[in-house]
Amino acid sequence: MTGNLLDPIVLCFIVGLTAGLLKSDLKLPDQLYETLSIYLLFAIGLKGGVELANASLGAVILPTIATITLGVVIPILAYNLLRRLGRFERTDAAAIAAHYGSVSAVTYAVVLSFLIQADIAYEPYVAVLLVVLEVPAIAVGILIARMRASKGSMKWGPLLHEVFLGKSIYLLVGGLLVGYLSGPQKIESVTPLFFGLFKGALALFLLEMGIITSRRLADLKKTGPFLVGFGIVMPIISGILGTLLGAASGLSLGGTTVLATLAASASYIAAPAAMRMALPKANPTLYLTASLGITFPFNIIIGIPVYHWMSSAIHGFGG
Amino acid sequence: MTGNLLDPIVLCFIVGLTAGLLKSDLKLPDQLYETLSIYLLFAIGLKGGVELANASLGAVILPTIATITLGVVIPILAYNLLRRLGRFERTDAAAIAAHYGSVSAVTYAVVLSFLIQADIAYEPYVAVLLVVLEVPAIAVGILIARMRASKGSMKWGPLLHEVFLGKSIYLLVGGLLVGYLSGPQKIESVTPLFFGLFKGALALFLLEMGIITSRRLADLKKTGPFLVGFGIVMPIISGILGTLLGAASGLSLGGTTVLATLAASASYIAAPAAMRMALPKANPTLYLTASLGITFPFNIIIGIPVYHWMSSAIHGFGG
Amino acid sequence: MTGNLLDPIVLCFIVGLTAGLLKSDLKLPDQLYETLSIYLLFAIGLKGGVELANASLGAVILPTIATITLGVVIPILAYNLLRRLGRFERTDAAAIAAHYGSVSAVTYAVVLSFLIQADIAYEPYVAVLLVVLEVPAIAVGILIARMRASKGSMKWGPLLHEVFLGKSIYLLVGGLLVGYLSGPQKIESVTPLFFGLFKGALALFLLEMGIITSRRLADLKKTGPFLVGFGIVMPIISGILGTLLGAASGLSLGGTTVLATLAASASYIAAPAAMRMALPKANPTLYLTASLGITFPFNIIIGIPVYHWMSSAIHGFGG
Amino acid sequence: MELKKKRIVTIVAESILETSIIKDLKRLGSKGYTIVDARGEGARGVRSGDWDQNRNIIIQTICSEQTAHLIMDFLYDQYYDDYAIISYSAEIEVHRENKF
Amino acid sequence: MELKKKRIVTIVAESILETSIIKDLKRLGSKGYTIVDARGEGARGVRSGDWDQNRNIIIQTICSEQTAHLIMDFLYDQYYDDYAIISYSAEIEVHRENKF
Amino acid sequence: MELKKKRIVTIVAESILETSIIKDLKRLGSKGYTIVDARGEGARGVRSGDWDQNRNIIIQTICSEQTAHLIMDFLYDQYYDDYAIISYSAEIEVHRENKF
Ligand SMILES: Nc1ncnc2c1ncn2[C@@H]1O[C@H](COP(=O)(O)O)[C@@H](O)[C@H]1O
Ligand SMILES: Nc1ncnc2c1ncn2[C@@H]1O[C@H](COP(=O)(O)O)[C@@H](O)[C@H]1O
Ligand SMILES: Nc1ncnc2c1ncn2[C@@H]1O[C@H](COP(=O)(O)O)[C@@H](O)[C@H]1O
Ligand code: NA
Ligand code: NA
Ligand code: NA
Repeated sequence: MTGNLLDPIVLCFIVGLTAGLLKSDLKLPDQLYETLSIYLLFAIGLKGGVELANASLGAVILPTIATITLGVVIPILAYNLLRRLGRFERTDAAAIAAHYGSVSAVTYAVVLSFLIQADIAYEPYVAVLLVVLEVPAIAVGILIARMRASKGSMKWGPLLHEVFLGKSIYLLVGGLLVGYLSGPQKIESVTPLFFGLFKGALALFLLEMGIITSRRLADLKKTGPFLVGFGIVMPIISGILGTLLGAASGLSLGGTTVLATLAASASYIAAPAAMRMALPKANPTLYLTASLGITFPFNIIIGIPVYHWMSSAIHGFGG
Repeated sequence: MTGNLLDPIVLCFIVGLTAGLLKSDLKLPDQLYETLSIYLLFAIGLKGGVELANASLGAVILPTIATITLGVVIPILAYNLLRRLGRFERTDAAAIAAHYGSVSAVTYAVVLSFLIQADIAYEPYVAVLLVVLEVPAIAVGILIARMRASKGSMKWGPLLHEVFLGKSIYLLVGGLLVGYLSGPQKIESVTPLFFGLFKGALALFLLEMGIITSRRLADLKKTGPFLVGFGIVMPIISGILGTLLGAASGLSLGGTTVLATLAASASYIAAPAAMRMALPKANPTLYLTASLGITFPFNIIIGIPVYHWMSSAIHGFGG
Repeated sequence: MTGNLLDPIVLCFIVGLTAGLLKSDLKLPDQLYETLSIYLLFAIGLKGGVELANASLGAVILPTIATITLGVVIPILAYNLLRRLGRFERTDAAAIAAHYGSVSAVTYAVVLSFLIQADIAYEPYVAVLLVVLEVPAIAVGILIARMRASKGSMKWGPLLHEVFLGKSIYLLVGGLLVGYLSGPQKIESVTPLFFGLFKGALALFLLEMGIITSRRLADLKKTGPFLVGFGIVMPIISGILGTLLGAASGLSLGGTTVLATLAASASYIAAPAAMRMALPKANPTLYLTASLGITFPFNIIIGIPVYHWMSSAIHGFGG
Repeated sequence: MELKKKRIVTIVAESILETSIIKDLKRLGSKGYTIVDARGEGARGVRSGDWDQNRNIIIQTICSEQTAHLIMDFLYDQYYDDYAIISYSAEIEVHRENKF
Repeated sequence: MELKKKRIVTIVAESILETSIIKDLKRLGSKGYTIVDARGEGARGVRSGDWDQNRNIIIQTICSEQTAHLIMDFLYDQYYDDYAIISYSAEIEVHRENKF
Repeated sequence: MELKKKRIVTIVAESILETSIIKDLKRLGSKGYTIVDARGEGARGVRSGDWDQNRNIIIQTICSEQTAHLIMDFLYDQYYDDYAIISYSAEIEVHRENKF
């Protein structure tokens, strides 16, 4: 916990958060934000692709199934919580649910660096799980919202295009391919930029994320207390599901921690863009505040150590 | 070939190209594009300047003469092909010819990394040839277009200013000087940024170039089939000329490959800017599509291995 | 001297300066400028924070007092020179004085790299002196200008906010905290970006600063000869004061050189922003031209070696 | 040389609408447009442009009085309920009236 | 659908004034604004936007004739003497007249 | 305080023309200008602003009716044949009429 709190990337997030809360005029150039998020997504893919070389296809199957299951179960669960307990409108509930079913690549990057710091090994193909988990929940969310929605049937074409060719997934998959095809030798010439600087770039990005998060916190009064609770309870529930399915599908302690974190993380790139297109009536303030304002910081600061603890528990129990 | 195809920088170019062709919304921030191109030009100069320390002035003379010759012969050759076979208007033909006589610094960077990968040595002063080859063709192109052009005599002042003080040449020369004057010891403090990250930055830049290239491809229908053929045949011809003059002027296998690639490469920074100013009547769609849409990808993916093969042939033959 | 002149970062500054004077169209993207200045400020703080670990609180006290003294004495001195000899209006004189009392973080970065190059040791807490020296002079400058200024009493609130939460100080202090709390081990994961690339980034930034400086030189005719003299004499005087107080407060040769340089440097981030808010009637052309157009280049190229020489003299004398 | 009267329609909208609005403009008869990145504030809160989901763009198109009216009405029906968007129309003078 | 006449006030000013001008606009009754980064030149010299101290911004606000007049006059008194700033007002047509 | 009528000329052109258009404006009597980076589409195709050769800029200058006319005509003769460029003129109201 405190160990995690004293990690430079977490500290950078807090520095950014504080800057925003204190209304400092500190502001990263918007194109730097874009550059860093492109860099991080591509580098994550690249790293995953290189590691993939040492992965046996067979080993990937079970965890992938587990991951897809999470991608379908979590949004349905989230939707029902939001509707029944939270009394949210169908569209809003569905849109929020989609965010929690999908993933945050940055949270994934933070959990990996957490594991490396603690040097805990993880399966070489976890990046695949990241990619796999990004999409299904978005589809589920939209389907839920559309069920017996009077207003004309929707066009899936542009939406699928938006999702699969959107910045987020395209860069992850592109990176995976480049990394996999180049292989460990040839990739070396580009590693100083894409691997060597990775953690520093992550720190800088989290500084900016801190500022952005602080802005979202201002919207909390609009969104009400239930969403705050949901933003903390939901990732814990998803984290538990992720831990169980991770262990069940034979993932190591590290791999289980990663899957738990992926399950617990909420998307803030792919999902918001898709929801804005497919469910324009859903109020962005709700899903953005929940995902970015509450769940993201919760996972970075508290969640990850907790999911690691859960995984240790189940693995200690298992073995 | 496949070796080259599996190099991360080439793969990045293909990923970018595909993104564009699939109409992904992936788009690098425009200021990142500018930053990378400034960085690459300056780093290329810097590296050249440091290497220059180990070069003897005498050795540079012959290759320089060979290079200037290429800078004059290639545009004249290109012009006649475009006029006689392509039936292009004088101004358009002259403008396109200027691009093919001049050079692409990025293509130069790619051939160097190709040689380093294959660890083939090259002369320490090749960066000088890059600079030398950039200008003459631009002047030749303009002269051709202006010959007995009725409409008033042109102002060379602003144009020379534009060319010699334009971003491209100024950064290359500036880098050369800084690298040369600092020397191998003092430069070390800045090498992590300018040399260590170079290939990674090149990969990122090529990702963006891929996107830009894909846009140009859309213009192919406007420009017609001849230009497509020209964009592939012309670099091969120039590559052959470069190989011959390179070997003749006593360059090593590596140096010959570099000169051949320089000859084959078409400018897309200095030349377009100069043409837009000096020959406003020339249609930019033509020269940009040829240079960026066809010749650039051809050189990156296929050309460089071919020019290397040519040079090996002639050197095998020679010795 | 020539040694310093051949340092890549100084050469980069000169290349930028020349680009501007020759009216090259070279121009770094504005967001790159912002990114680099954010990066440099944060990295400076980070480095200082890590070094701080090895500092004993007791040792910091005397030098801090010396530094605050400089922050109060220098602006008063500068103000009187500008009023009595320069015949400047009260507000203009006060605003310029505030700039010379405050500091330039980039100049600080250059002197550190100068010392490292010459491998001269310096106290681990010099970054604290940088932060400490930034603020007082700004307050002093404003107080001087406000003394018996008829027009209503000013609001200090927003101003203090502007100064302490302004980009410059917030990033330095934020970096200090992150560096100090993470400590030497945990910080390692981010050092490739924040320490490894530091000097290269500094070189790139100085290239841009050279361009900006060249623009300011154009204003010299407006500002008149006195300000030129002041921009060179004032840093020398401050440098002497810094040397004396540095040695007196028991700083080493390196530490004294740093304090002398801090004293001699003129602010161009915190002070201009604060002056524009607090003393809108002060003419920015005057303080920006003096600080950026004259003193900054003077310190980078000539000043630092001179202050180092001064410090050596006094330490030679002392011991 | 004499100048001709035309209308310019200016749209400020969240950046995610860019491609779809451009399609609309072309379909409604606009022959061109100019886009600038922007930030702002309105009924839907502050859009400070510092990350993907809160960027605005300004789209301007010069067209005939009638096309301008079509565009204004279409945007009103299509986007006003669900998105952060405003638009307004103004009178301008140009050469080459047939170009627009 | 019928369009209603409103005014748009455009302010070009040095970027350091952003927060304070926004405060002013709200106080004077504007319900929103749009901002774009800019550069330029005028009586106070070239402001090329390449570093903190010489950036400009363009702030636009759509409002009633009367508010427009208030804003123009206020800016004149408050900033014109000391800062690089200009402002102008123009007529435009909008839907949703109550929004502005 | 009373507002005075002036004209604002807006030019959208490929960015390479920046320096030369600025020279023209000054020669024709404009006392200042404001520039914003832009992208767009028109008769000469899409100019998406993602690299050097396809950036646009928007240049605006406030001036007298007569200067506005001079500028519009000059641009027409000088650039319209060869470059991606449009320009238009509109009526605005300002304080400090002598400034413009
Ligand atoms: N009164 C106004 N004047 C100028 N721009 C406005 C105004 N109201 C809204 N906007 C712009 O339009 C965007 C969407 O407005 P809204 O839907 O009211 O949030 C805002 O983010 C502003 O950029
Ligand atoms: N005549 C003008 N037309 C358009 N913009 C102007 C004009 N005069 C000044 N500006 C803009 O307003 C800013 C401040 O003007 P000034 O206070 O005259 O220096 C300049 O930097 C320009 O961006
Ligand atoms: N009808 C229009 N409305 C707004 N902007 C336009 C229009 N037509 C052209 N433009 C802008 O002017 C630039 C040059 O136009 P063109 O010469 O027609 O390609 C385009 O890239 C657009 O940015
Ligand atoms: Na999730
Ligand atoms: Na060539
Ligand atoms: Na000082």
